[in-house]
Amino acid sequence: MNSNVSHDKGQEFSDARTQKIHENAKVLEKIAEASQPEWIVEPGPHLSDKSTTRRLMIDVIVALIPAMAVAVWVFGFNAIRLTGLCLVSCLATEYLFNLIRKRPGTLGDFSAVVTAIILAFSLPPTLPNFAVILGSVAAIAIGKMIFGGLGQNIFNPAMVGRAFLMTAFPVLMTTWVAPVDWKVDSSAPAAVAGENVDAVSQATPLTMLKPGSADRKLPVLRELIIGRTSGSLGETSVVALLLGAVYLLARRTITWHIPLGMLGSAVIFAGIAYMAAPGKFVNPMFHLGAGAMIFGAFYIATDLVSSPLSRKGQLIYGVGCGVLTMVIRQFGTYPEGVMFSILMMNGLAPLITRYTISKPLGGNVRA
Amino acid sequence: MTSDLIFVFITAAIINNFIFKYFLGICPFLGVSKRTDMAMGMGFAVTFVMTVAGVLTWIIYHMILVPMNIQFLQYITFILVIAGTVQLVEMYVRKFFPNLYESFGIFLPMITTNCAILGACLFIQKFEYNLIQAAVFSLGGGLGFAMAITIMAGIREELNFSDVPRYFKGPAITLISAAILAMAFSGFLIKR
Amino acid sequence: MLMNVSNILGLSVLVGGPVILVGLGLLLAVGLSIAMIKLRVEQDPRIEQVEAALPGANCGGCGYAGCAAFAKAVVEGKAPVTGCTAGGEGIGQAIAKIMGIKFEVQVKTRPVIHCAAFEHQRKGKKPYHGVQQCSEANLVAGVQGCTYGCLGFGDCVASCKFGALHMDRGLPEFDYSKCTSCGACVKACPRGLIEMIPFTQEAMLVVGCSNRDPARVVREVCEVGCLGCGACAKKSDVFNVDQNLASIDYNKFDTLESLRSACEKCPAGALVVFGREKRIPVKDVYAKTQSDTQAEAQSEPVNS
Amino acid sequence: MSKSNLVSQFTNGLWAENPSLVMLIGMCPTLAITNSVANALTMGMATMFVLVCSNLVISLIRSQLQAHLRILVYMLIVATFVTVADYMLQAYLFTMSQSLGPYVPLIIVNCVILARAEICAAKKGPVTSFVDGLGVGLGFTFSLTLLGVIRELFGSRSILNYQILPDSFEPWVVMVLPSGAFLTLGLVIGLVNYLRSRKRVEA
Amino acid sequence: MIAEKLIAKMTRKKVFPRGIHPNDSKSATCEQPITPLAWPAEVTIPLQQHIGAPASPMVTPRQDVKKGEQIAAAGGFVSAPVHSGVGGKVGPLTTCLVPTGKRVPAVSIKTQSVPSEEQLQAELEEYLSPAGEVRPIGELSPETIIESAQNAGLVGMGGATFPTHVKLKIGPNKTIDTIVINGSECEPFLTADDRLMQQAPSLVVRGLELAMRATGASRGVIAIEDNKRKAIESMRQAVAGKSNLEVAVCMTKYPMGGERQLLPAVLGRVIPTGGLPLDVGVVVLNVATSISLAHAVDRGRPVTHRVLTVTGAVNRPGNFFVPIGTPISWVIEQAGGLRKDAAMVLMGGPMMGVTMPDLSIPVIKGTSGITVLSRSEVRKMDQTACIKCGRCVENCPLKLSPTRIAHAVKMGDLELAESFNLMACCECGCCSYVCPARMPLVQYLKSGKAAVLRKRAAAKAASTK
Repeated sequence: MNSNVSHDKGQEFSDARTQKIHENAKVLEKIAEASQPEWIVEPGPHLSDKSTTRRLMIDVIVALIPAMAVAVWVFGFNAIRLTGLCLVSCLATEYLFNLIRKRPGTLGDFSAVVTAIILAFSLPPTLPNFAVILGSVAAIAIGKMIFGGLGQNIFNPAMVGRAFLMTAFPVLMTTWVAPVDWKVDSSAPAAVAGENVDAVSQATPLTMLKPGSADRKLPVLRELIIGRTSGSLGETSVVALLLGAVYLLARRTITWHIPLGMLGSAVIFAGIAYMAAPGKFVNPMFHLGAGAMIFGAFYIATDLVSSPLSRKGQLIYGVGCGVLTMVIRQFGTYPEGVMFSILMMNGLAPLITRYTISKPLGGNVRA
Repeated sequence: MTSDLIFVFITAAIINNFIFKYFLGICPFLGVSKRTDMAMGMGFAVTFVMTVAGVLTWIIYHMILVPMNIQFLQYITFILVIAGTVQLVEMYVRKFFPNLYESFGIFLPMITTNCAILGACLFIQKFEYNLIQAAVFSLGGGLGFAMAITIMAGIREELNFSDVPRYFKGPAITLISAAILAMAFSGFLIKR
Repeated sequence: MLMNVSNILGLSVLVGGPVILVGLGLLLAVGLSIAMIKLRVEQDPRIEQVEAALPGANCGGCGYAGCAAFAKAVVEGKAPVTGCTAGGEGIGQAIAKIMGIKFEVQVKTRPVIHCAAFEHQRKGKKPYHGVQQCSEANLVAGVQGCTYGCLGFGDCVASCKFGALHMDRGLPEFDYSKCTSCGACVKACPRGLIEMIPFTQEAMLVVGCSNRDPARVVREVCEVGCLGCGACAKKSDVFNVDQNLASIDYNKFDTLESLRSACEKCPAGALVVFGREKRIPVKDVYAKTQSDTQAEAQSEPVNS
Repeated sequence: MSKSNLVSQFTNGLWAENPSLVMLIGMCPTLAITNSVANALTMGMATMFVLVCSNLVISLIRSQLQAHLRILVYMLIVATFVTVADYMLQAYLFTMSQSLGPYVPLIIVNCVILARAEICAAKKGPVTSFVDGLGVGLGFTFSLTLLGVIRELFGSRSILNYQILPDSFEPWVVMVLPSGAFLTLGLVIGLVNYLRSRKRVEA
Repeated sequence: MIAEKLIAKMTRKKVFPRGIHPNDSKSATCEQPITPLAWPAEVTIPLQQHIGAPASPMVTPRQDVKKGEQIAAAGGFVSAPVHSGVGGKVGPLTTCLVPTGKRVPAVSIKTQSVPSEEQLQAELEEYLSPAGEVRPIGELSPETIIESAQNAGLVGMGGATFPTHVKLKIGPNKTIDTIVINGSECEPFLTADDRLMQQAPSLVVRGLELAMRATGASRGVIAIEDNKRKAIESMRQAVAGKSNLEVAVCMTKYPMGGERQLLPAVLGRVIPTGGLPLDVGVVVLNVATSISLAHAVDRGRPVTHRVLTVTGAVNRPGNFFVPIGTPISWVIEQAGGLRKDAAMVLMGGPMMGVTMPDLSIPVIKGTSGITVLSRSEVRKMDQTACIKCGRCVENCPLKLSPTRIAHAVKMGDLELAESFNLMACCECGCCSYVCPARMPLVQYLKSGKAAVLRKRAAAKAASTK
């Protein structure tokens, strides 16, 4: 009988907003003791399912663990440095913002942690510390808190942070390194220390596609799937990301609409281009595996807050992300377009929501 | 030729979006972006006037000013043409299409001082477009403006539900959203 | 855009420039003037004048969608010239002048609340889980015992745009120096406890109860609720008792002092006085005036 | 018109009714040419010149204005002075005029000028209008320069092309780009709102 | 959702799109046969147990009333008379709280000559068995049936409490072709209808036939959720051989019992927003209402008792046959008393039930159950900001966007809320159930609806003035 009632026993009440509940909990204690019970009154429904905001966020964090492991394997200490820095600065920014606005703390909902990890995973591994911190501050301050905090931002905070860095430091943000070769210099302190002293610079698979790229030695699909290529921290390994994605889908934290829309439209777009001019354009499967396509489709575009409300809208939104990404990749000057397309569609999401809101069963209320 | 026109159109509408690249028409962008339907009305009014003005000024510039060698009068003539056209169109619409006026005409007086229109006319002469290109350019620019202002209106309607800090309510948060949108638009750099 | 210097000296410039400019200017001026006459849309100029006279707060207290809509309604005769409650008499007079109507001085109406039970005087409160707003709590049975009285979550305070309301021990307190009588609080109260009454006096007597239950039930849920005993009505015809609840006929209301004997009969304490610094139970008012007169009586000999 | 009135008319435009930070008009140049302090200053000066001259002229002819033709007349007067300003810039500050590009002619449609013409010049005497133009123009120049300082400092480490920040400071390219303009202005307006509300509380 | 549709197609079960699947928690009471409840020392019978005008009392204090005697007359056409289920002495006229949160006038009766256990059992058996000699359906005119229902004080006993005679009286321009008996009982915990269908199937059928006769409908459908196997079985036997009657098996899904979900699922007819089942030619009756209709017509028996489930944190959960007006505290006492961890008492089920501030509140005609939730089951209020996850939109059985409406109501923008079809909401609670941010969405929607109605009433008053 208890199974269908939401109640996290181990849950700690940390923030002030739940103080009221604290009091209510105390009242409940009293009720048990008192002979004349004080019956709780509340509006219905009196049951709820188990999902909470915090659980949704923790699900995303759990889903990103495999990608984190691969990131450490591929990029070494840099992976830990970037993630740690992002975490600390994102959480600090959110904390300070709440302090200034005299609002109860919101670190407990874990949304800042998710933002930090996604931001870290979308940065080039050798990005200097000051830029990482600046990006985190921009992500939380401009991307989220200035709009009012969790649930009220229009744009994905992590992508705002990355876009800020991309436009502020275009050179740093497009400096890529080859994966760490553990066999050769795992003992060498430089590799462990991580700074780009010994790191070998290497173009990402997508950069190689652009005209004027020095080495057009495209990696084979297997390399893309495992993820030992250069690129942003967490986006390289398709298999690790898919593992987490399956977890998210199974937990119903995300639905299939956005990823399917985005990946499907990207494949169709790339496929048409490939069939039209196979010499000029590459195999669509390559586009699927390279760059942030998988990462974006399952972890960034599916951000609940900045995507449309209705399922139909989400499908449209996903298709928009996919098409815009491929437009930038194939016609634009930038090699990668996932971030730009997602930000663009974030901007369009309110309009999509507005025009895809379903009519009630039985039609609109007659005036 | 066609691809060239398409390129002119896309450049005007997206890559060099009047708002996010040239900052033209920011005043209505901030002022009339509170509701989606109003923003659409404004967007289409601007598109209409911009196309008409673009073509008219091209004709005046190339048919009158250049042959008579009095290009230094272009600012004055352009603005006179725009102001006159707008006022005539407004009166006409108000008299004969009162319903249309309610939804779209009320924006017309504001368009006279919309720098996007004059800006478009100046850019047309600066880029030395021919008449067809001029028409396509001004149409694209107008639609780009309409798109930007409608997106912003959608965002602002959504922001009504948000707990934005008091001092950032209204124009400030709109500008910050515009900054992020400008970052997104900057990704659409397309080399010819 | 660059000018060739030699062009400036050219004949076409000297002649053509002014000609074109004057020609274009003339053409447009004539065109616009014709258009002005031909395409004129008649609009009553008074609308603009009325709108200019209004405060422009767009508070909606008049019941119209903003000041412009109200101005239009006034000119069309759909709204009274005194309709702008936020602006007060001055604006009413100004509008009346524009409209050419003789302005009648109206008694200022102000909001009062028909509940006088502070939080500790209400019985049967239950632990309530839910949105902490009156409008929400009103739909849940048993948030407090009294089903008529103030819930104390302050929806009225939130609705006031002028900061004239604040909560004091679970009841709203009105600051009439800030109040513009816009009536927003009247609409905000889900239980309809707030009413606008004419303030013919500086301080007005108000029945601080809305409970229409029998006395037994009222005693169960409230310490100060009106029992509907009718003691006041027996003493003065200003009071009426209907369905277990007393009410005051403000047309007959004269002064506080004249109702003294009636008020002193009230066994409940539901009669309160509004218009002083804060709400005061009527008995305290009389007690105070009594002690004042006593004090005066005592102090007088010393002074003289 | 008393002296104190003139002073208040002047200071009004500087802060209380600052066109771009408070009234939020004349935004195009505020965003477009504030990527460097020099540009911002030049633009502010040019606008002030046009504003003062047009205010003066409109004020002088205000009794002759026809309601339905007045916008046209304003435009005509403003466009004349803008043409003058444009050619002056081309003659004396050619590179600057190149970098400002079409934004100089766009002064014609700067709402600040039309707003002042409608609010002040068409109703008040030439002296008041002149002082008003001066105040508003200075206020406009001030806000432009403020943005210019912020953007140039972070965007290219310098102010008026004089390097301020050390070489170790990586310039934030975003600040000289359009998105930086929007961002800076948004944050500055938020800050101004905050300062104004504090002032109001104190007053 | 697609998978669900497929399964429904394959198993020929009826289903509606969207909605939720809470744990039904019915195992505690679904095997408990209905037992009669002893009379309490005093009953308080509210005079407004229905939608419409309150009834006016017909008794005076200290008067003696007999069991089944009428104590209040209907206050209008949309109203219902009230009868006493016990015999005793009328106490002073008083008021009492009803679940809507309002106080209404009531008659309290001190019970006298309390029947023995055997007498109670006999009464229950009579209630569950068909009348010995009944007039054939054909001999009864629709008017007689409607009049009997009206005289018996029959109201919708599923909880809506709409007077049944009003429902059965079809206007001249309307035609009814189908009567649906709503036996889906989608609320978790409740099993009263389930038991009634198992123990008195022939009465349910008799009520259905009477309703068909009264409205001129040619088809009768009994809709039952597939978690009530025995009820389906017994109803199938009861309708066997009657070609115009059928049993429709629905998938277990909340809120299957809502008219707006039941009719699309069972008949494929969508009720227009703001309309009634009447608009699509259907009248929906609850199982208990159907039985009461049969009693009203065949025995002239008024509505004085009802069957309800007492479950949750009580010591002996079960289904009871209770005189109307019995205080909840007495009912709970008879169900073995409260468990120690009881924290919340609900009239009705946990989804749409109403919390009881005190236990002196009486059982009314629309009370289908009393659910006591324990401390661990009480919903936690750890509310966060809406993260726009869209679950409420995905699960709303009426295809509304609850979060939008709730935000609009929160902002006080009723016009915006109305443009999102606020008034179409049926308050089923699916949105609040699934919300991960724990937003009290239903409450916002309810208060928004109340505010709109207030506004409309004010506007109407102003226009008539």
